[in-house]
Amino acid sequence: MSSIITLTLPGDILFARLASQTASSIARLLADDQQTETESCVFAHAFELAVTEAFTNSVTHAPENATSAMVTVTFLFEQPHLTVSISDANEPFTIETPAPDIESFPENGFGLLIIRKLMDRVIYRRDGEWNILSMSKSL
Amino acid sequence: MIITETSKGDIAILAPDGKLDHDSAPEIRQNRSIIDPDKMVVIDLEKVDFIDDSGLGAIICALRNKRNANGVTVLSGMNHRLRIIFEITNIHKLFNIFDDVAPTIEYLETRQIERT
Amino acid sequence: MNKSITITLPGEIKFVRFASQTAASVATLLISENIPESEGTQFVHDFELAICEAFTNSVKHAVKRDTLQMLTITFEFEPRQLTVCLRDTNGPFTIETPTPEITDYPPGGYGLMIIRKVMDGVTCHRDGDSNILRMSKSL
Amino acid sequence: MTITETSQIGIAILSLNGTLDALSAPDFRNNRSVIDPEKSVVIDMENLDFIDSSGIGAIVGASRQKRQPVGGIILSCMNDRVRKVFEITNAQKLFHIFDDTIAAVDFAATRQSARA
Amino acid sequence: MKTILAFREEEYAWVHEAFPCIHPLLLPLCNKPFIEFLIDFAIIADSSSLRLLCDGGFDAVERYCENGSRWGIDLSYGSIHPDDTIHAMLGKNRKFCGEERIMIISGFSFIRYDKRLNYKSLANTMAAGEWATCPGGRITLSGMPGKTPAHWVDAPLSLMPLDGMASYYRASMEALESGADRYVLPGYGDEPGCAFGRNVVISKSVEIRKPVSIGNNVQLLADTVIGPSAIIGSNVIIDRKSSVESSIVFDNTYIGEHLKINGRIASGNRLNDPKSGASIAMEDPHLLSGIKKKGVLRSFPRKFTHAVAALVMIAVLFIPFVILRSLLKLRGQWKSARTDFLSEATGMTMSLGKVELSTASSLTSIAAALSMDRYGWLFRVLTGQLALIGSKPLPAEKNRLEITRSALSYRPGVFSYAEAEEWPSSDGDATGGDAAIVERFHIAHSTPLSDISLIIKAFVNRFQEKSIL
Repeated sequence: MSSIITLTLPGDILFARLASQTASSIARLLADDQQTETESCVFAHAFELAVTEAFTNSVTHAPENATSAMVTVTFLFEQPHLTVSISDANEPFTIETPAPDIESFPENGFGLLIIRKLMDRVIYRRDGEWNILSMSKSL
Repeated sequence: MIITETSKGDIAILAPDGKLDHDSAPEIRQNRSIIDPDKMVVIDLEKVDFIDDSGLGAIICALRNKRNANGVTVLSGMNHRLRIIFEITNIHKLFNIFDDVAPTIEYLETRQIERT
Repeated sequence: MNKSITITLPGEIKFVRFASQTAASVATLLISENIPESEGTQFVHDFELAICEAFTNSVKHAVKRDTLQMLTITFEFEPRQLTVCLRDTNGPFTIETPTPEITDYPPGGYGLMIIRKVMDGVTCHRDGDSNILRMSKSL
Repeated sequence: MTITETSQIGIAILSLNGTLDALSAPDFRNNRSVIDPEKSVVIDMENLDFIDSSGIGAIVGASRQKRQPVGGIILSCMNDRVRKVFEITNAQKLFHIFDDTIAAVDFAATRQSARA
Repeated sequence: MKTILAFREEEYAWVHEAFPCIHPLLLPLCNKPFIEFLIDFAIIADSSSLRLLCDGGFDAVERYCENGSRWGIDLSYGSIHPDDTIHAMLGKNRKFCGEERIMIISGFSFIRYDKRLNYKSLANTMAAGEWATCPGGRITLSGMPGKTPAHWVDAPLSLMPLDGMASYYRASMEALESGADRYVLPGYGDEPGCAFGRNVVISKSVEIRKPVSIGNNVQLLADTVIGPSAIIGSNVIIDRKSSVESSIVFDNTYIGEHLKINGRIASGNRLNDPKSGASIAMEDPHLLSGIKKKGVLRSFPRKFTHAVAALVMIAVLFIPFVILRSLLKLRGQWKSARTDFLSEATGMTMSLGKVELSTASSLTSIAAALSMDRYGWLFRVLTGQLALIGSKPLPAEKNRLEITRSALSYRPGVFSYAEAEEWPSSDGDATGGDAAIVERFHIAHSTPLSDISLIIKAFVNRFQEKSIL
């Protein structure tokens, strides 16, 4: 049984918390019956953090005057994988950025690193003028 | 997110409570003890249940503000979730991390005696 | 800042809590400091209840078909007002259902009555083969 | 929603914890004590933080199956938020509502012995 | 000590017919809602927490009283059955009562007390049982009394049932006449027997005869006589040469010219005679007066002056309009959406471009100060669809259509009389809210010439209000 949930938000940092909360409650809702409490907590936290990072990146990299740019967060659940994809209309980017060099006390740039480590699979693709970052993890 | 600040001797102990993300990170960055390059600071993360890229950035900027390594910023009381994030990003290499505030204070007090 | 958020999700009763909690967290975004605390919480509670009733009605009245019905919830922000619309593909219905007498308490009958009570303005119109239930409340 | 059931002097006490809506209403409806028409039931709503019309419908439906309609189901410890939804639907007219579970149980017991 | 206030819906069912849109427990007695008199008495009798019980719903009462913090007490709510005895009520509220002594005030009745007397020791030491009764109302004390005091002090206490318009009228007059020394009454007055609210405008040649209580936002125009024994609510206008004596005027009521109100209760458009219970409804839902027929609104001189004034404004504001509009459009801050408004012909609507100046910036506040967002509407004055000054245009929604049918004097305008008067602009629509009162009054009275001065005043007010943004 597969279910799809899509969430379209304005690209504004105000909505980061809403996006990550939605991700966490969907992850917990869909995973509920097959997991122990701690497993479903870890599963939900992974999506909460992954969506926060991806959404914040979309917002911070949005061009200056794009006040009305929208970000779409889509959840696709096909037992046992949950895939969340974030799409925005920013410039293309790559996810192969090297992990920040810790000695230089980097103050940002951990986002993609965290996503790659927390999620089983992370795919970036360009569809027309849309970036689509798909991240999936299985129960 | 609310930060309760206490001090022991001239060591400042910051205890943020809640989520350390884009909204709350500035509160850490603009905190007086974090900015003061000579102030010894302990950040007690026990009540932090969520940290993201901007939260990590705020903590690293605390370290960056210190004049030299021994203006040490030390972390304590991290829960399991945070520990994974620190390990993923290798940030744990930059900090002295204790599982409780008390041992952290002792460690700092010994460092203080060495320095003076 | 008039912005909007859209969520599309399957019309399954399993998502009723998720939909209500999302409505509550969207409503919380409007609560700024200068709004008295009790009024703020009441505003959030009213939206949680209104969406819960609307979502439940849409799921309950769904025509039994093999393919699952998708529901769309849209939130429209104005400075001191939030409007939420629920679009479903059920048969037409009117919101002027008579208030049921308490003694013969029909299971569905009370939903719309509650929505009309907790929301300022409630309208419903047909758009093609779907209903759009529009509820708004100001602070 | 979770239901913890205890009983005192022959009266069943169901404490509801969480939300009572269309999703959780079936667990309440299929509870043994709720279904048994002879059994007086006190519903302790202290930890019930959300109810909607399906939840109220479930409770009203249950009370209608009791042989003694008004005394069959007695409610206690309703918070303001739940009370307001009862008032919107006028359902509070169908129940005796107590602010203390023990008092509700005593009331149910006296009604039951009076009837027996 | 704690207090329980218990009511049954059928006790105050009569209020629903007499004063439809007021919750009976909030019925104004003198210048305070009924429930506050009971709360005051409970506090005077040493209660710090109160519980309101009723077999119906509370909604408006709960929005008004909330958790009682306004009186520094802890107020909670509960529900009872109509046939519950006092004993049953105490059982249903065992956690609230605990072991304390409880005063139970039941029934819809007015308490005659005197705040200077010591009810506190009496309440704590009297034996359990009835303290005061009247048909349909009772004050009962339960639980163990405290130790009896050295000397016994008596404090008279009696109840008066509120079972209809007549008893309500008597109770209000009693509360007014005994005034602030017996009851806790709001409003300030330089002398006893006179209580005024905020923003009360009294024209010259107005005569006020004590005892009088006047609410907020009240205008008493030339040669009116108020009192003796007059209770005036809030948002009320008493027009020229009218007199109000031993009468009650409810909130949001407009008393027209040359009207003698004596021994009556006036609310909205209904004039009630408390003694006989008769009630006359005026034609317009808001006017207790003979308003001139609507024709006067469309008279040629008025339309002509409005058109000329509109032409002047179009010419004067043309250059700033063109510059500001194009600048704001470039920066995406000028959004215009066609919105349907109610037109003057009842039941019809017209579509106007409603301009939204979105983000607040210096440029948008200048544009708003010069009323640029209404520049497009000036042309509608030339075509006669809009007046230059009239009522605030109402967005057309389903339930609004009936309003224009009943309200004779809805004349949508570019500016509204309420803006000219700088009246507190609750965005109340034509039916409620005080702005409607001002609009009604000016539509009934203004001449083409007075319109011109009001247009300028409205424009200037809007200029000041917007430019301080």
